[in-house]
Amino acid sequence: MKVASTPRQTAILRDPRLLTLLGVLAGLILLWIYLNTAITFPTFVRFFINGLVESSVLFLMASGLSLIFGLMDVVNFAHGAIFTWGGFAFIWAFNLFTTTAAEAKDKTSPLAWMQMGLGPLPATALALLVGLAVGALLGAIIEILAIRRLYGRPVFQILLTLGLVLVLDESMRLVFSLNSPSYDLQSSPWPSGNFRLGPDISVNWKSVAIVVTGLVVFIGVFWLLNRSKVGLVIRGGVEDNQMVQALGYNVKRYFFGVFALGSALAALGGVAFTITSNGGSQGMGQLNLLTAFVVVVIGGLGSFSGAAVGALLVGMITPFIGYHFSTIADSFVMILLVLVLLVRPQGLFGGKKY
Amino acid sequence: MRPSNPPTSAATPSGPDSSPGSDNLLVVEGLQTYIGQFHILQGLSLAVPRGAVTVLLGRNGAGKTTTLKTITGLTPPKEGRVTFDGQDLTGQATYHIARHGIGYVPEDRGIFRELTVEENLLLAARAENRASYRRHLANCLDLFPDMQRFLRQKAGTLSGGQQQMVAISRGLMTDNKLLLIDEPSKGLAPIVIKAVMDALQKLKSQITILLVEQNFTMASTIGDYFYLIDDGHNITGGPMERLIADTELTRQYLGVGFA
Amino acid sequence: MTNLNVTENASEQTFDLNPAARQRLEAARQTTLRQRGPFGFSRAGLVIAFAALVLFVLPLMGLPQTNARLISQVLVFVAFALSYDLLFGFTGIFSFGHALFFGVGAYSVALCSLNLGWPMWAGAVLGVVVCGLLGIFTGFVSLRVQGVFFAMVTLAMATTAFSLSGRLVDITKGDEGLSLIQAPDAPDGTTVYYLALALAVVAYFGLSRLINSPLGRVLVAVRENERRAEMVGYNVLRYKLVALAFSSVIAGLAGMVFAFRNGIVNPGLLSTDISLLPLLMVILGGAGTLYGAVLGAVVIECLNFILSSSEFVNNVKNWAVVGPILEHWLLLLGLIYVLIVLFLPFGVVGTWQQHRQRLLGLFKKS
Amino acid sequence: MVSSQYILQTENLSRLFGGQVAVNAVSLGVRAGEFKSIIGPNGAGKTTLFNLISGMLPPSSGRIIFEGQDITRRPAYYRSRLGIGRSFQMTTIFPNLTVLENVRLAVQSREPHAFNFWQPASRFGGDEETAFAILDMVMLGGRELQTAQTLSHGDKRKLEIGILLATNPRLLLLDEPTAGMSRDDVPGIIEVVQRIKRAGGRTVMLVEHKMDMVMSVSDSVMVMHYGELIADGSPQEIAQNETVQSAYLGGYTERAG
Repeated sequence: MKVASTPRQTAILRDPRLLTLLGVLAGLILLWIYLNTAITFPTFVRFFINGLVESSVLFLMASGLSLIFGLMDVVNFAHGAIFTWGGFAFIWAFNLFTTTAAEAKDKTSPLAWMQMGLGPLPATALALLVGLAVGALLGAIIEILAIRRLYGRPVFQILLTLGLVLVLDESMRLVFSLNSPSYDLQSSPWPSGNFRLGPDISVNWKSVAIVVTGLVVFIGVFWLLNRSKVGLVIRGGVEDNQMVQALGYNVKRYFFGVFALGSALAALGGVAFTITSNGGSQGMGQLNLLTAFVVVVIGGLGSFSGAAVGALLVGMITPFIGYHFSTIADSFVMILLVLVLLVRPQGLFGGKKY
Repeated sequence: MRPSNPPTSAATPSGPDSSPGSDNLLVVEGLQTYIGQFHILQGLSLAVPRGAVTVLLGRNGAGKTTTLKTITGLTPPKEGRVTFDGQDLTGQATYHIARHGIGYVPEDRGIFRELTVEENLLLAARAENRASYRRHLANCLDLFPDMQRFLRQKAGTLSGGQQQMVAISRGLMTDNKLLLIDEPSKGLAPIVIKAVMDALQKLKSQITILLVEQNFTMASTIGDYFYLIDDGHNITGGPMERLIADTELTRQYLGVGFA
Repeated sequence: MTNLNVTENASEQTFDLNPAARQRLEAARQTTLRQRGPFGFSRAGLVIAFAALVLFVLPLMGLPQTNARLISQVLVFVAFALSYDLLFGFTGIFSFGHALFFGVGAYSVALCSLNLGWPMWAGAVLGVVVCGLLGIFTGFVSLRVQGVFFAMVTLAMATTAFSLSGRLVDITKGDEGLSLIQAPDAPDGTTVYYLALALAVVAYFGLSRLINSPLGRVLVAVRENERRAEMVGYNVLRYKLVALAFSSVIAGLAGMVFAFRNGIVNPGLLSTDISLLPLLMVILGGAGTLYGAVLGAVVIECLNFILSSSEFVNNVKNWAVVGPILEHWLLLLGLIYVLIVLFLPFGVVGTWQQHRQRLLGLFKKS
Repeated sequence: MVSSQYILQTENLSRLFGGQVAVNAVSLGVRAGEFKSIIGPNGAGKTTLFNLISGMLPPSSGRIIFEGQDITRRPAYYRSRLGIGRSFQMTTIFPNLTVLENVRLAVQSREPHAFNFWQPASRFGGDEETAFAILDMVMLGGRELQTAQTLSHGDKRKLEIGILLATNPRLLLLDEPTAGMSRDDVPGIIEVVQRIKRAGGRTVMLVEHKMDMVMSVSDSVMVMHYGELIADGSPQEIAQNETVQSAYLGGYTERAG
């Protein structure tokens, strides 16, 4: 069977992801030259690191959204609520784990076993797991009870998940019995040391941890999507659901897994956010959700690496643009969204899946 | 691989009421299928003998594609029965049906355009081990030596003929007993159609095939048995020689002419 | 081969109505007439008119101020929900930033009177114009994208207005808000009460006229099947813009009256919560029915007002079982809402309408 | 080659999807008042051709001329107003409105009062009368007050044709009106199409696979294959055309052995 084949055309320089990365770097250098008249080099580095941390938190939130909204086309407004739940569950568990049994007020509580009086680092690690589990569980429940009936019906998804926001936000107050909507992590012995990167530049260990987490998640999910069999089924299922079933896979179960994973990532974002801002607030989820939507849309629906680049772009806006135009920094993100949707609705890497 | 037994005369599908129970791999009885409000299959029955190529013929909109989709469970029937290898598959989920050993090559090929050819095949191989994957891949490459050249290319960048090779290969990556192929000639240039036909000829010795085809030349060349369907029910069926001899029938139901 | 005897006028629309068809047409017209009550009101319209009459005489019989304030708040949100229903329920436009118009209406009055020293009515007139234009502008910008993305763009625009109103401290006094010193209010609050009543009544009857007009029917057609409406020859974008303009003007007016009622205009009027409210109300009551929107607004606002008032919360705390539930009534509301979306997508009124025939049949049998 | 006896002409009309040619340099002319059918095997490009003519898709190259006016770049609603009406393979109606309202809205689209937002629509009684007459013509008389989505599939098709007629098109594009219809519903549709033909005054283009219907109702038949126009003539000529037969029966004429 002789059929002319098209030549392989994978010239690496034509890859839009790489081009955009280069563009971002070039833009930053230009920005630095411009700002150099206004800010010193150490300030620039500080801004840059702040931007990286912001980008990482955004990316964690947006990565879940990218899987659920970008890949599976499910609009989940409750994503922000899961983000908040994750953050609050983390703080709640952290406080429990760091309490010693002796300090505990109520010794008969069924959660008494959690009061192990752990040090800050192991407590953080365990609490992180709790946060992730809570996120995944919420995602699973939402998928089974609601989303499952609504695949392919975006308007109903929005309507329904908006209602879920009410339910989740209100039930969170019930579960964590919060009188004041914020916790303070600083009162707990969190590892808050700095290390010096050079003269006048010191970096917070927390920031390093957040950025590393972001990178690990990016690599992990990228590997899962692109190199594993599960990723293969999901990518195939997104493109042609019926065909994957005809090949013998129970696509529903895979999609369920993706939804739970995406929700766990949202919770992870919430954890990261509470760590960077030393506490949580009721509104943090909704606030970040819109920005995360912007990130996903800018990056391009369905493009996971696009979400990473989008997070980097938007994350850098706050410290840099905010320095000069503090009044419109958050409006700028919205203007960016409108512009992107109008000029390039498919986003930077839109149409290119995963 | 299975020896290609010539089916016994009892297995010969002889019309709308073919008798199941003989050496038929797949028997379909009285299918009524709706898609939304569209009443597509209106009492369709057929039998696919083991080790042969059975061709479904009929005009556009006659219900050929829906027949295949009903067998795979993608459009479950409202009434009727699908029996495969002695097991009742009616109403089962698509992925269950596929695991019984039915491969499906849909119309327009249904390849995953964003995946590479290798990934397409890997996905089709399901959870089988490495050795079995290599064995099946070798078999496919034997059938389509050309495929070696574009294994790592994205399937979406392939030509129609190449995509067809991938689509058929996907059905051969597991030990399927039956391959449902929907209009492999659609949208292909005549010379490519010839190539697909040659490949299907080679395949005949390996697997039972139920083929949907509008191209009568192609159907008559590789088919052993035929079913002629119109308006979602069968008009007639039998050995292919009978249809080739009956030019009146082909003109009326496949060509252009007055009823 | 071909019949070419086509005259120039052959394509003129000439359909003769045969006698049988004419009879059916007349019968159909009679039925429609009979469904309307006295003065051409529909049954729902009669109920609304009666309610409005009661509300009109209520202050004359001495209405406590708290109740007057509650009722005027409810009426403001009735108008707001109605304006949203025109978009969502009738035209099928899924906006997620309706607070934009509500807040901009309120801010235009406040800014004009405080910063420019204009009289209230002049600010209100300007506010109407601004809201109308803003509605059309929003449409021009965001109607180029569909569905979810449209919702996102409108959300982004409302959020931008929200954050600007908080940040532009020199003009808006930021989160502190602008006080309307000369708000048109008699000591007992009746002026605002009557303003709100007038707005709600005008919105209801104005919109029900609009819905039954040729233009309104086209809007419904756009909701039902946009592509078909386009193929029939309607310029869908233009009709959507008209719907947006009407809707934003009514929403802006509601915002103004709300500002008068509260005596203060702050960024909270532009928040996502305000955008969410009319959606909740319309879904609860039933999208695409005006009285559904009214019902949803009345139920949610009354509950909100009663359940979040401090006296009530303090009283209820000690109740067994019911107490904790009522304390978290938003949770309950959310659950009810979710169940409605899942199982009664046409809202309470819509579902009632669908099943009315069957239910009435049941009653008659027994 | 602009000739006034053609109501519709296309010149080298092409449409590509990705790299594939769906419609390949089609030049056709439809005479005013003619009933012309388009047939061809699966994937021949018939629906794409309709999409190009009705404005649902922009062409990759070529021109479309309707009554002497170049409409190649005109939007769909504009073409509808010019007098090109089209039905879809998947029925598209306004599901939650009454049958009468479906047609009345289409009648109204041609009236200057369509933008009136104050007077009740029922004041413009002429719209209703026309709608009733049209519903009679498409054999839906007596169902005027039923909700459109409760109609049977066949009746929905008739309603769609009624909506089309209400926009008073001079050129009617019917895309497989009998597709997916149960056998009992087909004669009704054929009768409606026959009535339109008998009423005269309209040019009709029909895509259809039911050969007996095509052959009995058409003045002329056009055959498409691989996106190209391969034959155009009277039903008899087409039935006897060997190229057409082989196009239907197989991609190439000699049998492979």
